[in-house]
Amino acid sequence: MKKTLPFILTFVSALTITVCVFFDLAPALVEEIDKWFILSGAVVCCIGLVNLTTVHARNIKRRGRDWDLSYVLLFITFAYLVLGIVAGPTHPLYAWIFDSTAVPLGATFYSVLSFYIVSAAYRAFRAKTRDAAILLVSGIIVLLGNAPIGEVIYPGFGTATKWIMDIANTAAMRAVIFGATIGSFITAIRVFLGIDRPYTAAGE
Amino acid sequence: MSIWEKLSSLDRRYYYVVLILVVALPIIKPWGLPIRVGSTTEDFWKTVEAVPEGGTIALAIDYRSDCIVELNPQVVTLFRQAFARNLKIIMWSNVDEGANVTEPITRAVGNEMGKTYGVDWVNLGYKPGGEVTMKKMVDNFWEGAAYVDMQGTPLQDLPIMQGFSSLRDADLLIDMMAVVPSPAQNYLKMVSIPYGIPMAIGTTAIQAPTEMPFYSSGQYKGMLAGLRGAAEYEFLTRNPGSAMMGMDAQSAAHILVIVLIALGNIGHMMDKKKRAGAPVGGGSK
Amino acid sequence: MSATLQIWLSAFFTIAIYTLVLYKDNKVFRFAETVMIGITAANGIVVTYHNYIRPVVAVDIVQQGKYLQLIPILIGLLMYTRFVRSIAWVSRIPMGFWVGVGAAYILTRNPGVFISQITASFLALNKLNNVVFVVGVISVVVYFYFTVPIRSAPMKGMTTLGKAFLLVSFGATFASTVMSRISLLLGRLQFLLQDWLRIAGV
Amino acid sequence: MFADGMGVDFLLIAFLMVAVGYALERTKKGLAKWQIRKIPGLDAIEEGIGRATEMDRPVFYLPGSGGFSDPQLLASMAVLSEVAKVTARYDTRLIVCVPMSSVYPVIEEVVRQAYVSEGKAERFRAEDVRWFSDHYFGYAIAIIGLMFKEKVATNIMIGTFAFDALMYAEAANQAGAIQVGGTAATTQIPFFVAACDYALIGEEIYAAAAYLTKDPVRVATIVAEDWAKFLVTGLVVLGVLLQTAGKADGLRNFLNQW
Repeated sequence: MKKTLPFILTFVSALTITVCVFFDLAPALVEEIDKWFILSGAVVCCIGLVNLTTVHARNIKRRGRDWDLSYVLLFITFAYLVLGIVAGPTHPLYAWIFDSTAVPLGATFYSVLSFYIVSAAYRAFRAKTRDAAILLVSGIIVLLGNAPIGEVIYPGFGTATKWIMDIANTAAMRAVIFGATIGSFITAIRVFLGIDRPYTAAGE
Repeated sequence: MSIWEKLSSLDRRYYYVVLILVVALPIIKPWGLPIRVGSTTEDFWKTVEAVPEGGTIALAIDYRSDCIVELNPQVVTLFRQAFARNLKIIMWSNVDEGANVTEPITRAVGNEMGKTYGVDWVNLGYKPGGEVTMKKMVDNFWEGAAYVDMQGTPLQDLPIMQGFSSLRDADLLIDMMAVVPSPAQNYLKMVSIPYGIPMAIGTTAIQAPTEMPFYSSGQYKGMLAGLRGAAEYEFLTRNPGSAMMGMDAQSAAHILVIVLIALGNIGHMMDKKKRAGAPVGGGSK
Repeated sequence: MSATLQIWLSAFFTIAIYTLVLYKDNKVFRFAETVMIGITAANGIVVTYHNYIRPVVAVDIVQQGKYLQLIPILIGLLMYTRFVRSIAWVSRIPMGFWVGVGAAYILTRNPGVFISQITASFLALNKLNNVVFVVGVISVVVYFYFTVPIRSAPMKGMTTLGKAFLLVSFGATFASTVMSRISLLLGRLQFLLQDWLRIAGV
Repeated sequence: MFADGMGVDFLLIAFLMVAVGYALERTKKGLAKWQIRKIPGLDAIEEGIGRATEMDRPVFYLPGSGGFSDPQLLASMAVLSEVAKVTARYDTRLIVCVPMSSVYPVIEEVVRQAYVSEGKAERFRAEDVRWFSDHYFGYAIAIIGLMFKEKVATNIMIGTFAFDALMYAEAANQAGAIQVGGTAATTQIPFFVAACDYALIGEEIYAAAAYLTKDPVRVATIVAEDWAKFLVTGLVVLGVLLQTAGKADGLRNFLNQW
């Protein structure tokens, strides 16, 4: 029951859609399954919140690292949630808070990586192997070709970059896409046939 | 200790300060280097130009606040190009933050160009469900969009939505995206290939190489790649903005990275030469 | 006033994140991170509720009386059983359904993309670039053959070539990633210098 | 019979289903002698552990940030199991840094089992399987700190990596470690190639897991995937030849439209 019921659902939904789409049968049935998929997925939107709340409530109770910030987190999350549910996502105050916090924070967060790139450029990106050497040469050409200054120094950088992007990169990436797509087919088949049951990790 | 080793053991913050200076100086005082427009951007521009006057662009916003620097100028310039030609834009987001981050910037362009929300453009907000929702938007757009725009206005009250019942009614589908797995490839798979809807994309520099095969095969009619793509697009539409102004700083930072890679490798080779005579083993790199 | 406050708040959060690298891991950074996690977690629910769940319930179920739509809502709600250990297995039911639908669309819709990429590679060998391109595609595919031993000369040649194409391509990705990260920093410095400190031309 | 243009799509999937079924049947019964070729980076792992033993410094293993539904994590766990067996044999200290708390207990069990199977259960140190924080930068920075503190000699990273790939690779390099990195995340492979001594590229990590475990499902998957790759190669070669002769339209239309 615990393992079979979910698999039956997997098998039935996969089989129905696969057969209907391939043989153009019962489009209304497929559309209904689509709707169920979207709607059932949408109501899961609070799962992250439940998770976050349990983790941080536990942290507060145990006086773990940054437990004071756990209080802050729970307060901000629930206060903003209530505001949003009551007023809606386009309410001026709601939007103002979003634009003053989430936007600058999100935009800044990964820009930190540019610092790591600069120190790694000197200390880690070494042509220790022939492979690394090829990669770095190609990388430097593209770096020059993609910045306006590269073409000011030597117009050939633009042409070389275009060649690398359009020919070498596209050829290699297309082959990588072939491999990845084949991988996705085989994984889907394994799920379909019940060889893989990715959901069994839940609730073990 | 050689100069190379000294450089290598420097506190990493010295590198960081240099980076900040190198990027900040051209922002304060730009050099005004010329920008050459690449074919991916030109094709994007041409594809939008080819939409008949009064036509509709369906625009999926699939990025979060972490990529606004690269994607926002692309969206803003698209709005300018489309509005200048009286095209309509119906946009929504398959990523939860997408609608939030584009709402203020698109409204600013709309107001500035004297366009009316609900008539010339609409923001339908976040529509969950990923690729299945994409398919739903072909089968029944209103159902896929849950019958309302971002503010909760029913679609029947929005003039722009009248007669738009499927993505097939759009003249062009554009995906502005910066998440993994690629929503653009999902639009290709669920919408563009099966129903023959023409499609173009805007993305970050990071994702451009992986999307290239689909541009090369003609399945993406055009592609904006990163801040450089945005700058080229601003240049083509004669709307200089943050992307064009950033290009000099981008150049400066690239030169810095290249110089550091070169120095690092020279130092590495020098050290190796010096050690070539010494007994093998034990030496750390 | 509110615009000015917004700029100052944004500047504060931007600098707070940079203290991580310019100073070290610290409480101000972690506070900023906390704010981001809280706001984005709440926003995810708010937009899903207002832009999807509420209107679908209002139109489909209340207005049009499609009560069958209550079933998917219930199926989705079963996911929350994972927080109760004794009935956590129930959460596999919705997962089983989603996995099935996902697999079905991979099997039915990915072949279209796959085949169109194959036919896009049918290039006439009448231009040098076409020859290079075709050799590139094939040699990289061959590089990822795992059941063919690399003993014969043609296999050795193809895999070496395939690896070289991959490396050149990764060079492009490397550069693109560097570009993207630099652009992000650039965007934040533009904000700090132009909008906040106003020391750069706008 | 078929929906518009779905005939070839159906045949492709039918071919793959048969291929998977057949390959699995043969491997399970032990009938087939399919050899998965050795992945070069794997030799480097053993070499690296040997070096750590000589230097009396620890080996780091990072399984990436994937969850249980991530095939890269599953492949990484297979490699980790082998790595742990070798460190158990050599009595070398192995430090495993797990980014996600949900994955932590399973990873710990993988390492423990490996030590038990080598008859070295008493050498297993539970405190060396570490978890720091579920926050992105939080765990990345903690791991970097630990690499310097423990003077990592060999750093092995296999699995899903994002922005953090670069941070570990730089730190371990700075600490003087030999590094082996492997991931299927296309945007991060370049950083592993540029900063590591050996890199496993893309699908090589799955092949490595199949090679190490000899698990029938894994092996059969690799075999069936290879057959599909043969098919792709054949079609591309055929199409290119026809196109060069100016006669590819028939094949192209058949594949795209039938």
